[in-house]
Amino acid sequence: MRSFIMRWPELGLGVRCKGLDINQAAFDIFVENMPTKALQGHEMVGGWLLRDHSILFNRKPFDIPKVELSTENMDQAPVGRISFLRPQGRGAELLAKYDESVDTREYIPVAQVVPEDLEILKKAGREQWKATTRTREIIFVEFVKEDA
Amino acid sequence: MEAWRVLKEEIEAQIALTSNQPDQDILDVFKYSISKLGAGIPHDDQIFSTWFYGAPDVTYAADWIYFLIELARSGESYSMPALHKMAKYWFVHPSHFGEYCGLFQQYSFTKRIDRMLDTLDRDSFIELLTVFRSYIMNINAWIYQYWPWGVSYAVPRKDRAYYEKGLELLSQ
Amino acid sequence: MDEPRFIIRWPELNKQVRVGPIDRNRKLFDWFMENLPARCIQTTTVVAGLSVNMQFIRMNKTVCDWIQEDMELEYIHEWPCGRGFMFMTAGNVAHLCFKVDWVTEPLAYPTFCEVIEEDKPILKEVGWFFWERLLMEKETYHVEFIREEDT
Amino acid sequence: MAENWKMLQQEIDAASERAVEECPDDMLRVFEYDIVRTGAGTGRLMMGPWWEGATSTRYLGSYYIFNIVKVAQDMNISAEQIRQLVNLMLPTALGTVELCDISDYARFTRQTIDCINEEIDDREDMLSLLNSLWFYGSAANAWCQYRMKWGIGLSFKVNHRDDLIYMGSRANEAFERWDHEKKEEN
Repeated sequence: MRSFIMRWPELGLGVRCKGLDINQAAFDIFVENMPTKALQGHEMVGGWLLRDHSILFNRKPFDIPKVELSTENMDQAPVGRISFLRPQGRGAELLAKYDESVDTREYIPVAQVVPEDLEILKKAGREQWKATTRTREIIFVEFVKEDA
Repeated sequence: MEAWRVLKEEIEAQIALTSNQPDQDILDVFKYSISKLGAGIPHDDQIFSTWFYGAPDVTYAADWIYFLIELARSGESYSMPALHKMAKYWFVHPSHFGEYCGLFQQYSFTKRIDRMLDTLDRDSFIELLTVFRSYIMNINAWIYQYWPWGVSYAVPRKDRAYYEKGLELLSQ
Repeated sequence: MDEPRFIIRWPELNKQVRVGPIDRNRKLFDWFMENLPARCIQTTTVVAGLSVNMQFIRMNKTVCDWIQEDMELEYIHEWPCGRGFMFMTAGNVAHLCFKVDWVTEPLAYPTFCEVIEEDKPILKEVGWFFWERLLMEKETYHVEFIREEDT
Repeated sequence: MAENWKMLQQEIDAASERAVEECPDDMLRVFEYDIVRTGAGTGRLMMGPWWEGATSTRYLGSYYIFNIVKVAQDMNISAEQIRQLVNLMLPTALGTVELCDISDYARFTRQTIDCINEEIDDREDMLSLLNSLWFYGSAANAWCQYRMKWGIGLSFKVNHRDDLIYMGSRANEAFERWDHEKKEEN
């Protein structure tokens, strides 16, 4: 199963993310667009989720019809889940659940942080929360393929 | 080169810029509280209401364009004249307010898209709006970066115990 | 024969103003009159410059059959205080605003009526009163629309 | 089977009449008393439910339903197209309205979508129900706007030319930001 690395150079942190048995075509398109980078943000209503408001598909556009993508409510997803929101053409939003969430909205799961990196993910989440709500420090997230 | 392709390239350049840093409009309005056309000034000279109402025209413009692309891709159920008109209703008309709030770059792109809408066939409509959506999503990311979330550390969510204690304190 | 007018009344303040048609969009004025009396809550704008804002007025008798963009439009920052315009109006729901004081928003809207000169000071007084209440007290204030002939 | 959608419409219209008179509980709860029964508001910060709750309420009504009613009138779109627009556009904003505990408006919207999908085929009936929901949505939007804590804004003053000129002139006196933020931010 292919995987990628999600990392935050400003924080010196990174986690490994593996594909799922669903939405594999979406995972493949995301990996095909790597390396890619985005401004890291945070979810402000639904709970402890890292949120990238703008992920770009600069190499291969996202062309999977909405009806062919399975969805799940974020409050039902396991910690470590990586999900898309409204993927289409050149962009999507991306969320990473790093702790509890009450978010009953629908997202498109595409990857899962490996269990051994969940604590690192939570640390990144807490750092971003402080940046978003207090320090306004600018933190970027990078996604790079991880060759087997 | 066709006009829409020239515009698309200019939008691509702004996508590249805003993938790494906030653009001028974001810094002016959301970081440094500058009201360039007077938004908010008659209302006690404050910028908060401009943020509160100006920013969502960015956030939701990305959604409206997502919908318009989905409709354009859903075969012939919507003719091009119908899609052109819906584009005006859904994202062009609401965008005037965005310019007034200080998001000049986005609105200058919107006006140019509006002027060439009638010349766009299905593919160029989808391609141009797809790139424009990515630009708007970048701008939206920076708005969320500079939004004054912290102010509600002073106004957290409250529960029953909070109000019960309040009643107790009130009745002493 | 005098032009028909409607009254805007703020019952909780016991204040009212008289409103007549202007030289444009008479169709909107007649449609609005046709659907009176009506009632709504009173709020204000918060960005553009002060207007009193009546955001959901039920037009019970006849449906809106016009499109805002097709109407004659004016730039709000240029037209006189006391002039009224329709904003997001469709179906049986009217959204009405009246410019109260200095506005910086350079957008165009379909104007269709105006408070008579004599009553404009009342509009200014109540307009700023509602802005103050919006900042903290937030009591509920209603606004009523009645045809002058029915009073 | 009594048509559910007519009972739903009556319920929405009754709620609308009450909203003409006084502030619905949904808006009092979220915007006055800082209560969000869904637990939404990350880290208990109310700014998310306030801003995204008020915004999704406004856009659900004032851009989606309003524009659907408008294009139905202006472009004479079919019942099937109305159904397509409703299913494509409403759920997105509805999810946030619901999560922010603006519960009546969320329920009315969800039930309207269900009726349009499962019960109503007549175009005029669809528009009649959407009209009622649009009226209630306009009321909800007005109350969100009225109840939002605008007083906060009084502490966020606009920076005018003289402010910026002064600040620029004093830049060298300012304590430097933490080192790791020195990078390319212009």
